[in-house]
Amino acid sequence: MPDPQPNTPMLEVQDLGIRFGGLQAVRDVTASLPAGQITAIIGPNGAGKSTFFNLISGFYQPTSGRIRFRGEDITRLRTHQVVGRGIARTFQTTTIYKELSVLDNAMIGHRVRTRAGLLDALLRTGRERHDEGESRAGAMRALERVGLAAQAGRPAGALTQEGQKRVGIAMALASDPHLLLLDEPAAGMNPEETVSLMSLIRELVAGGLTVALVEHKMNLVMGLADQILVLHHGQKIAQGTPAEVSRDPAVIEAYLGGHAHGGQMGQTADGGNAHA
Amino acid sequence: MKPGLLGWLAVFVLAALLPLVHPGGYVLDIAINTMIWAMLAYGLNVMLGYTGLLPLAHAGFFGIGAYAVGILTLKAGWSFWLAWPAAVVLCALLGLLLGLVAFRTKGDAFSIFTLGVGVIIALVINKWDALTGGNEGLNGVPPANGFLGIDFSKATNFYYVALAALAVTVLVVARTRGSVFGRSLAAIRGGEDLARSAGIDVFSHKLRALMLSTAIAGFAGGVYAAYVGFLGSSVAGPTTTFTVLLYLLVGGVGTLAGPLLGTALIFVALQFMKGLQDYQYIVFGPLLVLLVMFAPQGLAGLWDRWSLRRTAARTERAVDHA
Amino acid sequence: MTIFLQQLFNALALGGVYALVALGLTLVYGVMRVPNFAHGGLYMLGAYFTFAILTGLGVPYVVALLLAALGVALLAALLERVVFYPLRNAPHVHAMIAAIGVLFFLEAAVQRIWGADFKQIPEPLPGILNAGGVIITWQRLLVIAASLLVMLGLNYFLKRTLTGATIEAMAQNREGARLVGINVNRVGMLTFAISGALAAVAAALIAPLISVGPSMGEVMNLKVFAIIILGGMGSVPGAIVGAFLLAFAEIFGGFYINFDFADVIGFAVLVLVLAIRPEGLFRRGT
Amino acid sequence: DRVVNIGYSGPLSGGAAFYGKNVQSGIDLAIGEINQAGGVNVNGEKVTFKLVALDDRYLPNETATNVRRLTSQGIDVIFVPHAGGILTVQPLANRDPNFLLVAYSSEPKILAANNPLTFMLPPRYDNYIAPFTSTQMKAFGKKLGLVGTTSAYGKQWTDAITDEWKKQGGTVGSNNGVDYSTTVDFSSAVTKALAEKPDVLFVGGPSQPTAQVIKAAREQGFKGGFIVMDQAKFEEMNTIIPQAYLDGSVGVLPTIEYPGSQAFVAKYQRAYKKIPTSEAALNYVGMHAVARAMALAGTTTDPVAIRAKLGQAAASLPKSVGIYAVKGVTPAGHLDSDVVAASVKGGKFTKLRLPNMK
Amino acid sequence: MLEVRDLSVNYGSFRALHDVNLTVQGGEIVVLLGANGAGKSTLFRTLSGLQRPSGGTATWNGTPLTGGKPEFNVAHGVAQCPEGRLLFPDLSVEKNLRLGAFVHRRDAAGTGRELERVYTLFPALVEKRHAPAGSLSGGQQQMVAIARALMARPELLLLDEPSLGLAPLVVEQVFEAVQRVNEAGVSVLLAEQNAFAALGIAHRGYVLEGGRVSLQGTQNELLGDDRVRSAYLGV
Ligand SMILES: Nc1ncnc2c1ncn2[C@@H]1O[C@H](COP(=O)(O)OP(=O)(O)OP(=O)(O)O)[C@@H](O)[C@H]1O
Ligand SMILES: Nc1ncnc2c1ncn2[C@@H]1O[C@H](COP(=O)(O)OP(=O)(O)OP(=O)(O)O)[C@@H](O)[C@H]1O
Ligand SMILES: CC(C)C[C@H](N)C(=O)O
Ligand SMILES: [Mg+2]
Ligand SMILES: [Mg+2]
Repeated sequence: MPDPQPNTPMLEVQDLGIRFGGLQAVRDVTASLPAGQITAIIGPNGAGKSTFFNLISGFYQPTSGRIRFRGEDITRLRTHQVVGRGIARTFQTTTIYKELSVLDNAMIGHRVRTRAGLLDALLRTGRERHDEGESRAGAMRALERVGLAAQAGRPAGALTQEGQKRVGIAMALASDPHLLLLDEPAAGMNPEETVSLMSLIRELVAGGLTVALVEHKMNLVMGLADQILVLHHGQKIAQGTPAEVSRDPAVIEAYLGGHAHGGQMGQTADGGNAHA
Repeated sequence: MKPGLLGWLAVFVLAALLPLVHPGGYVLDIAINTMIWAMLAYGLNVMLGYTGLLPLAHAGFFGIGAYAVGILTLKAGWSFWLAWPAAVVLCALLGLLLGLVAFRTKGDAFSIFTLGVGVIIALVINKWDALTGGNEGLNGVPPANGFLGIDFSKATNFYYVALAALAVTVLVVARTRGSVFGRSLAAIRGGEDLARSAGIDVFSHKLRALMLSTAIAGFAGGVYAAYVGFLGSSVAGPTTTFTVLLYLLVGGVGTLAGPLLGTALIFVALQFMKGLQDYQYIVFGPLLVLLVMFAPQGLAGLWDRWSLRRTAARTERAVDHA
Repeated sequence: MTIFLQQLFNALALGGVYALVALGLTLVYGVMRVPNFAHGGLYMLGAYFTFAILTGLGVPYVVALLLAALGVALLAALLERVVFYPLRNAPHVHAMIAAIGVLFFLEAAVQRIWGADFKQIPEPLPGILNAGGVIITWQRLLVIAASLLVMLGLNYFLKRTLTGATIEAMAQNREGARLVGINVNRVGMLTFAISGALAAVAAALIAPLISVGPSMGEVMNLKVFAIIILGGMGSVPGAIVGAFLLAFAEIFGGFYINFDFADVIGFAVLVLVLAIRPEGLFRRGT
Repeated sequence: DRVVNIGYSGPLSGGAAFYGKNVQSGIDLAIGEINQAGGVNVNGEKVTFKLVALDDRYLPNETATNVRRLTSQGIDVIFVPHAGGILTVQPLANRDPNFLLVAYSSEPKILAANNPLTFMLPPRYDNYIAPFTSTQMKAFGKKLGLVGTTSAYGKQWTDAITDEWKKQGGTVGSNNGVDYSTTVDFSSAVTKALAEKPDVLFVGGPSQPTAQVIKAAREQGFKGGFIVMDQAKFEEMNTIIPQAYLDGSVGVLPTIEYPGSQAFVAKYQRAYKKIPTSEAALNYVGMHAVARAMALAGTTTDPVAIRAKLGQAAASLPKSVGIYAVKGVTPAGHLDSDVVAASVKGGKFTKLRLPNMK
Repeated sequence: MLEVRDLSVNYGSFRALHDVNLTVQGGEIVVLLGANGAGKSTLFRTLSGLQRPSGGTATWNGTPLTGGKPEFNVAHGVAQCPEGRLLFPDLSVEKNLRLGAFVHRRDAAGTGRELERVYTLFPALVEKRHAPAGSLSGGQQQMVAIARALMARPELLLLDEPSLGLAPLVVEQVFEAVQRVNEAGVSVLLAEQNAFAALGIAHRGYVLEGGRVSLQGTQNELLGDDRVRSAYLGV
């Protein structure tokens, strides 16, 4: 499934923009996400990062520009079609089905790969039985990837915050995506948990997935990203490697601030190097 | 599901024996009525219980199903066995039409929007004199045609038609619930945005669920028409919807046994309360309030919670030993 | 032309009554998220209270109206305490079913106390005003004037007073409201009381023009629910606009097509508006 | 001594409850009277009665359920006061178990069903049509406006009066009928009807809303006459609106105006503190007739035998009980009584003769 | 002084806090560290009166806070910026802020002054003052929540993870703002995952684990503690 050849763009956006009434939340953003890499999107609160993700995943319809995914124009597709093409996402605040089991959550994520409908259900067709088996298998694969296979039967709400984030990721993975969008995956996690999340993301990418993530935790961003995209007032103000971006005066001015965050962010400037 | 299956078999076998004990009369009438309204409650449950949306036009579809059967058999001379499926298809198609518009609204607005549609359906039935007999109603709807020498105008025999219809309804609903499709409905109930982002075509799933649900309503309506033999527009009005909603809530929303349990309990209880004369609703009203306060999950929910607690206790013990 | 004006006045009076009843419903919905199907019952009770006070105490009409409003307000507050407060964390359907239970109870109790037959309240201002062929009864003018007055007062209360703001705040986040120091129990009761008083005032105003019966609330219920959906659930201006829209649709639709279809036309307008603007005319909120 | 249960299924809650209660009060009063007098003598046994009343909210399917319940309790006489319910349960009446269906409705279809166990109390509404039309056309003019209720019954009335009015050479305006039970304000429908400048207005539904319609018409300056459908009762309307508004109306004669009604009216007012209308009075008569027929037939449990004696029983009712100068029961099962109509002038009721019933 | 004595809180049969003891002296910033689910929010909700304890006491300057009446606690100087923000999403930012000053409803002038102050503290909110709070970005909403708590002019400010989801620059601003508020005499109890930044401005701190206080000390003691360093500072 995942594309093997790196550096060809997985996703390209061109002059992408959206207005909410009088507010231009995203404005003329042109960027591309190279296949097999991790792209981080950072920017001040309200910069339009979540909105950017919402545009890509078909939640919002852009008021300008176009989106190409693996060479295909997906600008006008609806969310489930976008997911079907291979883009999965998680939300800024953890959203999963808390009353359902972990396995059910993942199986729901796999729905887009199955075709059994109401008639299949009523008539118990071969397709229904086949799809049911497929869902289970696909969901278990996803759970194994995030290390939750052992918890499959538990209600998702009974897991820790961090566990629930993993469920969210598993749900996304179950749709067999090529591109995974993570909106603030480490929010509310302590440093220990953050580190384990980082290694999970790295494993996923090693397995061939392309990842884009929004995050305010600079240690994670700097430690993971191959490329960083900086949004401000809906516009792209910088793009480059972590090292380049963290030196960019416009980025420091708009987002990173002078110095005081050193402790919080951990090592700011030394790029791809993660924690010891 | 397996012990459940046994339970259902037991219920239906026992039900099949009822006419042997009470051949005709009041008890059978209550039983047939209970089955008809329970079917409507199952239809509603497909939406409220499994999809998480509360449509309030179901009595309207029940009415459409009933009138379709009534008009086709009485005026067009169709056989009941032809008119009935036609009514079901009609209700499914009209459900599709409703969904195309109604799913633009969300939450409570969806409910009240469909309530408006329900009122319109009842009003149209009421005003369309030429077709429906209007306010006068449709009198003399023939009973189901007999075949193989079985006379379905006899309540004892028609009882089995109703019972079979109920069995089909329960089977259909159970299959839907436990399917790939049904799990997607559960996802929609849990949160539409999340379901959408998980790749579920929310709109089309909701549409199909609504069609199934209105089809079941029409299915129940057809039985009603053949059984009662008289159709008045008020049966299609919101009061009927709310009454059935009540059955569903009392029985337990989203459960498989709930619609039948709730309908049986409330329908019978209301029959008893008729003896209270002027006080029947003075008692019934507060009873409803107490019910939603103290058994918010309904009867089937109470059962679920109880058995859940037992299994939970069991697993906890198991964990302790690990 | 005179007929048109005549119908205009009829529509204004009807719209005024609809608005008062709908306002209470939308407030309660906005604050408590309760689709209060007992609201029609409160309206009906307002009419009976007015009737009972007028015949029992022999006080002037205005006094009876105010007393009835007070009585229903107290009862509505009690209702909030006893029925809806315990259900505040339950799903909406539960509150809805409970409300229907309350409606059943109120209707049956009223029928038990006052009987099933219709009651009549004499017009406080009998007679008509003939303005160039347009005939308006004084009672209708009173209805129009009083309902406008009440609406203005309510708007002032919600938008310009802090107590009003607390009602809106609670409508949006109960716990948040508690954290800034708002006594949400008091606000909840207050909201119900206001909604009850509005319904009672509407009933007292219209009662002399219609017949008072135990089930008069059922018809009103359906209409006011249509109205608040039309206006956007929980929206105050929406309820007012929706009320007049429905009244005008019914009366002019009935006039130009057929009065027997007035209800169909009213609900058709509802369905049409929602099909075009699913969130109602006014989105909830300020 | 034996107590025999009499069944009743009617609207006891909801919008039509007042109607169901009125009907019930008539039956109740008769039963009370009979029991107080020591019951009736059936085959040498003292029999008293008890009314078993079940609410059907005016819904025919509920009527059917109630009837099955009542018959399964061994009840053999059942009163039902609405056409839908009556037509629905008529086929049940002569099945197993059979029962005597006492029908309070003026719908001609009930008789047309030719059901041998139906006993219909009120006069057919079509008796009123011709005399109402000729009276009002003569008094006021040839143009009729329509603002009747749109219940099943009201629509039939509207159609019948339209036909008759045209037949007698008048013109009929557009139909502005509204549903009296759901309309909040009648004045707009009245405005529209009056715009056509009718001489006579057809109105009617339950008494109270009918009074509101008449009031709206008078207030808007209508000077012509009213044809009032039989469902509305003058004696109830003039408690709401000035008697002067009713001047120039034709409708059914108030029960109080019948010579034989004094005893009944006095007793009724004592018991219920309200004016009795024909709803109470006719069912009162009907219950008395049934009791007497049981005595004559010598059985309380054989509906066929009781039905056979109804004519004789009705004809032998004393004047104070028969109220409407009851002559008997037609072979079709219709109470043959002398119900009359009236026109109102100067607050006085003038009787109108009705043509003989078919 | 905030004095928490043997405080226990149950959710049904689950005990979220076990005999917690802690104090905040007048004018102090005290940080509360703890993993997800340690009970920080539970403690805060209890101190605001949203949650009734099953045992123990909590007092602010001698006034008991455990009466289950949040309005009483706010009126007595204890305000909270809660987890999840709990804003009034359809009301304008400014109305949200004004409602924050509900307990000072008789003092319109004071509320006006306070409004100016929070706008200077969070300039980003000025241009959004008439926008519905719910339409703001996550971070902007967090600012509204903090500002709303400040509008109550508290003596003790409870901040439950105020930096959650905020951009680094804003986190910096928030911590600066907290320091400034504190310098004006307000005591602060601050729950944070962002331990480094929090300890940077705190005088003292507590570590909550599984509903119990497992560690306490001054800023430097905690910064130097190995367990804190590995679990909360990621070093
Ligand atoms: N549905 C919407 N309607 C109106 N305005 C919106 C909507 N969604 C977002 N906005 C506005 O768009 C801007 C960008 O919001 P967005 O959520 O994308 O920010 P963000 O970069 O994700 O910020 P944060 O880091 O705080 O999450 C904000 O000003 C927000 O108020
Ligand atoms: N309303 C509730 N009902 C039952 N359990 C609850 C409830 N609220 C919290 N808990 C449980 O109490 C424990 C403490 O929760 P609390 O929210 O106080 O933790 P926290 O330290 O604030 O965590 P976080 O860092 O995730 O905000 C957790 O195990 C949580 O699951
Ligand atoms: C009280 C609220 C329901 C009022 C609403 N926010 C409005 O004024 O539109
Ligand atoms: Mg965001
Ligand atoms: Mg917390």
